[in-house]
Amino acid sequence: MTAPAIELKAINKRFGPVWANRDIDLKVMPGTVHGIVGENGAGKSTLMSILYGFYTADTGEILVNGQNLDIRNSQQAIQAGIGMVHQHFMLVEPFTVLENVMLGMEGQAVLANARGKARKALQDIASRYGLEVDPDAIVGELPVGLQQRVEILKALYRGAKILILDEPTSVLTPQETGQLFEILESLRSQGVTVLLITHKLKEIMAITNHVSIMRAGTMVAHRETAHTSPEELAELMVGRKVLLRVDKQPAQPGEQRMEIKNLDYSDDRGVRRLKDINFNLRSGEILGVAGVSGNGQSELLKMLSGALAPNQGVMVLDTRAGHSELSAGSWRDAAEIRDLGIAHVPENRLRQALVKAFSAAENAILGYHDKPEYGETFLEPEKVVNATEVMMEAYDVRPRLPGLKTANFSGGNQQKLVLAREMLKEPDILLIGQPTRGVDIGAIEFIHRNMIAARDKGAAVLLVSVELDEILSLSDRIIVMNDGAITGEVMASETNEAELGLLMTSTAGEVPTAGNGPTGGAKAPQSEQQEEAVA
Amino acid sequence: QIKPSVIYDMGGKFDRSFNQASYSGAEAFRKETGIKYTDFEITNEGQREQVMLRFAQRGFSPIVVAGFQQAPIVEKVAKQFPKTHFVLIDAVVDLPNVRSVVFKEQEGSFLVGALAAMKTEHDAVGFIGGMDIPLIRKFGCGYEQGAKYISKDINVLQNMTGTTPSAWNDPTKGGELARAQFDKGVDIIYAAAGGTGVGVYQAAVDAGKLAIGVDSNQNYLHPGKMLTSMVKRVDVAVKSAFEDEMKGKFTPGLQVVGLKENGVDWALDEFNRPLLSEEDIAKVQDIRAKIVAGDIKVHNWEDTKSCEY
Amino acid sequence: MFDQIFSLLGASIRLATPLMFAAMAGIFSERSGIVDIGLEGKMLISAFASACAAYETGSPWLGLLAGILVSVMFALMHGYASITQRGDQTISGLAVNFLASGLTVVLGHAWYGQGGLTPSVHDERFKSIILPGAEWLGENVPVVGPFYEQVISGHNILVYLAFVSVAAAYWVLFRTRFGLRLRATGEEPNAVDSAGISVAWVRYRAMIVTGVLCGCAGTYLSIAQNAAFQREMTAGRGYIALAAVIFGKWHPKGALGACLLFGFLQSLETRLQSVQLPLVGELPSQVFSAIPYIITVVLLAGFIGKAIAPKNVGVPYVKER
Amino acid sequence: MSPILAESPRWVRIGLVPALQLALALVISSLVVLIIGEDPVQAFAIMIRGATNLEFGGFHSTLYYTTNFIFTGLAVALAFHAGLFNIGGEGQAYVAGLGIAIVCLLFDSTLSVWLMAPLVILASAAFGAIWGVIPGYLQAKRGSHIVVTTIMFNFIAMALMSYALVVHISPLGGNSTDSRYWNSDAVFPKWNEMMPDAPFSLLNPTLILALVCCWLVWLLVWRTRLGYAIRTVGSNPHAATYAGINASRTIIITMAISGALAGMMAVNEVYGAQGRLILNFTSGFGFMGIAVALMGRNHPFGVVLASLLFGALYQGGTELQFEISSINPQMVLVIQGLVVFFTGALDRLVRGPVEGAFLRYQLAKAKKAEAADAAVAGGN
Ligand SMILES: Nc1ncnc2c1ncn2[C@@H]1O[C@H](COP(=O)(O)OP(=O)(O)OP(=O)(O)O)[C@@H](O)[C@H]1O
Ligand SMILES: Nc1ncnc2c1ncn2[C@@H]1O[C@H](COP(=O)(O)OP(=O)(O)OP(=O)(O)O)[C@@H](O)[C@H]1O
Ligand SMILES: [Mg+2]
Ligand SMILES: [Mg+2]
Repeated sequence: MTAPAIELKAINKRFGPVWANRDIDLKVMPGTVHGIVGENGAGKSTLMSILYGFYTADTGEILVNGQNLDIRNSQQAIQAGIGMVHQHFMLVEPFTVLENVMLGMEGQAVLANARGKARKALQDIASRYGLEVDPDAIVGELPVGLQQRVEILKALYRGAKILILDEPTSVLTPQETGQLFEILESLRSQGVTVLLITHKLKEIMAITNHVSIMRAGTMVAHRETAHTSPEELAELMVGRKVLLRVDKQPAQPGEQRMEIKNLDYSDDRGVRRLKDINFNLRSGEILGVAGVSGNGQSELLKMLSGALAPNQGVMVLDTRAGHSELSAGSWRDAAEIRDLGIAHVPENRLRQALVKAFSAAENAILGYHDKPEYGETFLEPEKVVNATEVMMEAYDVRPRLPGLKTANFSGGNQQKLVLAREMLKEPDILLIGQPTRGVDIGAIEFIHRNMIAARDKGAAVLLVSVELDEILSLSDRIIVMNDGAITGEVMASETNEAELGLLMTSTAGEVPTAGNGPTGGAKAPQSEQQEEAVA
Repeated sequence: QIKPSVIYDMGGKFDRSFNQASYSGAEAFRKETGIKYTDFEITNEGQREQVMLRFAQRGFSPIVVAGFQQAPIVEKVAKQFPKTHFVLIDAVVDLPNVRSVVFKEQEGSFLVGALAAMKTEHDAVGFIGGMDIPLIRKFGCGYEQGAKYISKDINVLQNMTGTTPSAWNDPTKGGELARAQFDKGVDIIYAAAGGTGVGVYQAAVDAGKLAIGVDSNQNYLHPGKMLTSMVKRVDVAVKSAFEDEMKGKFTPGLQVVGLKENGVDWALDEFNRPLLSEEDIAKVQDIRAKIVAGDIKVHNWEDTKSCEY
Repeated sequence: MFDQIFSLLGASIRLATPLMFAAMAGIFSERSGIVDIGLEGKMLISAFASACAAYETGSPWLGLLAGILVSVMFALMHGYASITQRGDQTISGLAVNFLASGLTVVLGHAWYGQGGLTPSVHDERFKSIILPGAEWLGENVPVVGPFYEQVISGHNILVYLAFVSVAAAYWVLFRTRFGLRLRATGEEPNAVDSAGISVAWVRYRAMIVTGVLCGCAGTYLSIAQNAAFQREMTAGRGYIALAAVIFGKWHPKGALGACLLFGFLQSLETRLQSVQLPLVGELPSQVFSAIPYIITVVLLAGFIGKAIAPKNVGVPYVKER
Repeated sequence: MSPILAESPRWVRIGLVPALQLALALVISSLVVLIIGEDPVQAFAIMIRGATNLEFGGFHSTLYYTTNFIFTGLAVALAFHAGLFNIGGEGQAYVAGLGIAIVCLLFDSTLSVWLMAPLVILASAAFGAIWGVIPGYLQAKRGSHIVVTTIMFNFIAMALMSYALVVHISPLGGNSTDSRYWNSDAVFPKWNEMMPDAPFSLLNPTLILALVCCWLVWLLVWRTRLGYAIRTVGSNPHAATYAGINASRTIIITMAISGALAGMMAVNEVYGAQGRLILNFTSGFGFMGIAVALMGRNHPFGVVLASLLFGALYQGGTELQFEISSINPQMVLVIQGLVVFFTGALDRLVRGPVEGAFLRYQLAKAKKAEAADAAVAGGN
C-alpha cells in the first residue's frame, strides 16, 4: 500500500480565543481528489493554510508522502510539492501574469533571463493542462476566472504535486466551474493530488473521491464519495438535520415601487460598468439579480442606494414618501435616498455597512444617525443604546452588548446587526446584497425567513446574490446580469441553474450558447438530478 | 563677590557670531578673575521672561542679555528689579539700571567694504546676509558705502539667506548663494549670516575666491582665504561690563560703540597679512582714521530704512 | 546669458543631490510598504556621523561609511518598530526625527563643545571633480562646451553617485528579483508570503537600502556640500524628498524629475533675489522663499492628479489577527 | 467563550501600560545622560522638581506649555478622527498669530479685554481655519496628499509671516522681528497679575479656553452628528458613502476646525503670554501636537494628559539647563523622541505582554467557570 500523499496528525491551532483547529487528523491518498466540507468558520482554510505553511500549527504533525515534515513556512511547503490556491486570491494586481507566476521562483537575481525561462515554462504548463492565459496581461485587469487560473498556474509552476484549492468555485460561473473541473480531472489523471474545499455539496459529489467533514474546528467524519449523499454530508456539517429549501408562499406582487430606465454608468477609468439597465420592482415580490460577481451588480446596488450616481438614466420611485423621479443629473446621496423609503444591506458588511472600530450601538444608527429619534441637537447615547437593544433582541444578535466593539462580533452576528438596522425600519424597498455570505446555516434560515416575511408585509425586495441556490430559492422573479447588462429575465419557478448559468455568460441580446472559452463546451456539473438530490 | 550671568539668544552660545562673542567675553573674564558666571541658552520664546526673572530673583548681576530680540523682556524685568544691573547687547532700553550697548556695524562694514573694493579684480563684490531683518541690512549698507567709496561704479551684489531663523543656520544655501554671486563675477564676499557664513566661506575657498568674516575674528577659519573679518567686540562689551560691576563702577545708559570706541573694527592678523600689501593696510587705516575723525559720515540704514545716502 | 543659465543648472543639480538620494530612499521604503517620514532624521544623524568620522579619521570615505552605518541603524530601528512590532509607522518616523535632532546636538556638544557643531573638515571632504577635457571643451566648443564644463563637470563624486543611485534604484526595482519581491511586498504582502518569501525580511532589506541612501544624502550635506555638521542642517529636505516621492508617483524617474524641479526652484530663488524683474520690479525676498512651496502645491493640485500609493503602504503585515 | 475576553481592563490599557512605556523611555534617556557624563537620577529629579514646584512657578509654567500643546494636540487628534494627518499645525498657529496681530493693532487702544478677547479668539480661529481648510479642500477635491500640502503650507506661512512682520508690522526704526506690545488693558492678564502672591509665569486664562476646547471637541466627536460623520469618514470611507455622508465636505469642515484649534494656540502665545507678535513664536509646538495627539490616543482627555507630560518635559528641561549647564537644551528633544518612540511606535512591545498576561488570567478564570458548567452538562 502506498503512503498517503498527505497525512495530518492531531493538528491544533488557536487564534487568540478562537480555537480554529482542534485535534485534526486527515489522510489524503495520492492521485485523488479529496473534498473538505464544513460551515463557515469550521476551520477549513486554517487547516489548509497550516498544511501550506502559511500558518504554523500550535501542535501536530504533517507527513507528506510518508515523510514527517516540519513545515514552518510556505517555502518549505512548496519544496515538498504542495501548492495552494487561496480562498482570497494572493495576487499582486499591478503585476503581469508572468511576474505573479515568477514571484518567489525567479531563479536568478537578475530578471532578464529568468523572464524568458519562466515564459517558456509557463507556456508548457499552460498547454499541458489547458490553462491558457496571456502572460503579459495585468492581473488586476483580468476577470476573476482567469485570476484563479493564474493562481493555479502559480502552483503548478512551482512544481506542485499536491494542489490545495480553497473554495475555488465560489467566484465562478457554472460554465467556468465546468472548465475548472476539467482541469482538475486532467491534473488527477497526471498524478496530481487535489484537495478541494467547497460549500457546494453537489461539487463534492461530482468530482471528489473522498470527502472529509469539519465542524467547529474539529474533523467529524471521513467518507468515500461513492458511499455518501448530500443529505448525510449536510447533516454531518451542521450536526442536525437541515432543510435545504426555503418554505414560502407564492408572491403576491402589488403596485410598482421602483422603475429603472436606461441606467448607464462608466467608472473613473471610463470603463462602462452598467449598460442600459431597465427593470421594475413591485411591492410584495423578491426580485433576484443573478450573476457572477463583478458583472455590475455591485455598481447597480450602489447606484440604487445613492452611493454612486449614474451617467444616464432615471429612477422612478413610488413609496410612502410619495412619487419621485431621480435622473442622472439630479441623483441623490445615500441619506436622501434612504429618506425616500429605501433600505440597503450592502454586499460587503465590513467594507460598507459597518465601521469596525465603532461599538455595535454606533453602527446600529449608521445611515440613520441624522434621525431625531437618536437625540435632538446632540446624539443621546441612551436612546441609541435602547434602539440597539431592540435590534439585538429582534435579530438575536449575540452577545447582547451594545457597547462591544463591532470587530469583536462574529461575522454572522455582524450581519444580523446590519439586517436588523435596515429591516426593522420596515422600508418600502429593501435592497439586499449577499445577505448570507459568511453566515452559518442556522442564521441563513433565520435571515431567509425574515426576508420572506418582509416581502409578505408588502416590501419590494431586490436581492443580489452570487449563490444561485439562494437566488432560486428566495426570488419570485430573476434578472441575470453579465458584463454590466441585463441578459435575461425569468420567473424563478420556471428556470433552473443551467439556464441561469447560460444567461450569466451570454452577452446582452445574444441567444445563450454553450458558453465560451477553450473548454466552453463542457457540461456544467450541476444536473437537474443532482439538484433534486440536494433538495 | 559678584554673580555675573549671560543669557544668549536663540542661535545658541556657539553660533560663531555674537552669542559666541558674548560667551568668549564671559570666559575671558572667568579666566582672568576666577569668578564663575552662569549662562542660559534660550530655545523658545516662553523661556525668556522666566529665565531672566529667575536670574534676577537669584541675585545675579549684571545680567548680560545678548540679542535685540530680548529687549522687550529686559525692559519688563529691569523695571521689576531696579537693583539688578542689566546689559543689553544690540538694542536699547532706557532704564536707570540698564546699560545698552549698540554697535555701529555700518562703520566696520564700511571698512571691510572698502578693502574688498580695493582687492577685487572684477569690480564686483558681494554681501550675503542671514535673515532679512533691519540689523543685517545695516551691515550690507555699510559695506556697500565702503565699496563705493573706493570705486563709484563697483557692482555690489546683496543676497539674504532667508526669512526665517533657519537662515542663520543654512550653510548649504549660503554656499549656493556664494556660488551664484561668483558666477556673476564677484570675487570677494562678506557674509553676515551667523552659521550660514560657514558655507559661504567654504564656497569661497572651493572657488579660489576670498571671503570676509563677521562678528568675531574668523580669519583663522581659512588662513589665506579670508580677506579680513569685521569684528564686533561684543566680548569686550561683556567683559568690561563684568569688570565694571566687580569694581563697583557699573554705569547704565546707552553705549554706542563704533570704530572710535574700538567697538567694531577690521581684523588684521597673521592669517590675512600675506594677502595685504603695506599700501592696502595704510589705506584702510587712513579711512578708519577719517571715520573716527568724522570726515567720512557712514549712513545708518536704520535711520531711513533704506540705503540712500 | 548661457553662463547664467548654466550656473543656474549647475546649482540645481547640487541642490537636488541630497533630495535625489533621500527620494530614492523613500521609494525603497514605501515600495516595500513602509511609510518613512523619518528620512529627515536619518539624513541629519548621518550628516553628523560622517562629519565626526571624517574629522576623526581624516578620510571622507570613512565618513561616508560612518554616515551610512548610523543611518542604517536608525532605519533598522524604524524597521523594528514598523515590521516586527507592527507599530504606527508615522509615529516611529516622527520619533526618529526627534531623536536625530536631539542626539546630534547633545552628542556633538558633549564631544566637541561647540554647541552641536562639529569641527570643520577642510581637506577631509569630497571635493569637486573636473571631468576630463572640461576646460578645453569649455573654451573651444560653443554652448555644448560650457554646458559640459559648468553643468556636467565640476561636482563632487556624491553628485554623480546620486544620479547613479537613481539609475540603480530603477534597475533594482524593475529588473531584479529583489525589486520584484519588494514591489510585491508593498502591494500585496500576502502574495509574497504565500510564495514562501518572508515579508519581514524583504522589508528589513528595503529599510537597509533606505538607510544606505539616507546615509549618502546626509554625508553629502555635511562633508561634500559643506565642511562641517551644523545643527538642523537638513532644514526640511527629508520632507521635501518625501513630497518628491509622492510627486513622482513612487517611481524613480518621476521622483528624479521632482527632485530636479525642487533643486531648480531653490537655485532660482537664490538667483532671482534682488533682481529687477520685468513688470513687478524687485520682489521681497520672502516671495522667493515661498515660491518653491507654492509651485509644489499648485502642481500637486492642478497637474499631477491623484498619485496612487502602493496598496499596502503603511499597513503592518499581520498574518494572524 | 465570551468575546469580551478580547479586552483587558481599562486601567491596564490606559494607565499601567503607558506608565511602563514612559518608564522604559526614561531608562533609555538615562543612558544618554550617562553617555554625556551626567547623573541621570539627579537630572530627572531636577526636571521633576522644576516642572512641579510652586515656589518659582515651575508648575505654572508647565501649565503654560500645556496650554499650547492642548491646542495643537487637539488639532491633530481631530483631524486623525477623519483619517487626515494634519502636519500643518505649526503653520496654522503661525498664521493665526497674524490674525491676532491685525485685530490687536486695530483695536487694542479702543476696546477692553472683555471685547478684545472674543474678537481675538475668533480671529485666531478664523485665520487658522483658513490655513487648514485650503489643504483640506485640495485633499478632498483634488486628491492632493494632505501630508505634502500641509508641509508646504508651513513653509509658506513662514515666508508670509516674515514678510508681514518685518516689512509691515514691526515698528519703524526698531531693529526687531516682533510687533509692539499690545495695550495691556486689552490683553489677558497673566496668572501672577491676577493672583498677587503667585510667582511669575506666562500662564494666562487661555488655559481655560484650552480646556473648554477639549470639552467641545469631545462633544463634537462623540455627541454630534458631525462628529459621527467625521469618525465614519476616518475609519471607513466606504461606510460613509453608504450612510450618505459627504466625505469631501466632512474632510473640508474637519480641516477647518482642526486649523482653528491649532490657530488658537496663538491666543496663548500672542495674546496671553507674550502680549505681542514675535517671529517664530510657534517654536515647534505645532509639530509637537502630533506626538501629543498620538500619545493621547486622539482622545481629548488623553490629549490633556499628554500635554501635561510634554509641558512638564519642556519646563523640566528649562530647569535642567538652568541647573546643569553642561546639559544641552536639546536633551529634551532626545527624551521626547524616546517617549514618542516607546509609547507610540513600540506600543506593542509593552502592551502585548502586559495585556496578554491579563487576558490569560481572565481566560483561566473563565475556563474554571466553564469547566464547572461542563461538569453539569456532561461535556460534548
Ligand atoms: N488570521 C486569523 N486570525 C484570527 N482568527 C482567524 C484567522 N483566520 C481564521 N480565524 C478564525 O478561525 C476560525 C476558522 O476560520 P477558517 O477561515 O479556517 O474557516 P473556514 O472553514 O475556512 O470558513 P469559510 O467557509 O468561511 O471559509 C474562524 O472562527 C475565524 O474567525
Ligand atoms: N477582526 C476581529 N477582531 C477581533 N476579534 C475577532 C475578529 N474576527 C473575529 N473575531 C473573534 O472571533 C470570534 C469568531 O469569529 P468568526 O467571524 O470566525 O465567527 P464564526 O464562527 O464565523 O461565526 P458566525 O457563524 O457568526 O460567522 C468572534 O466571536 C470574535 O470574538
Ligand atoms: Mg475558508
Ligand atoms: Mg464566520
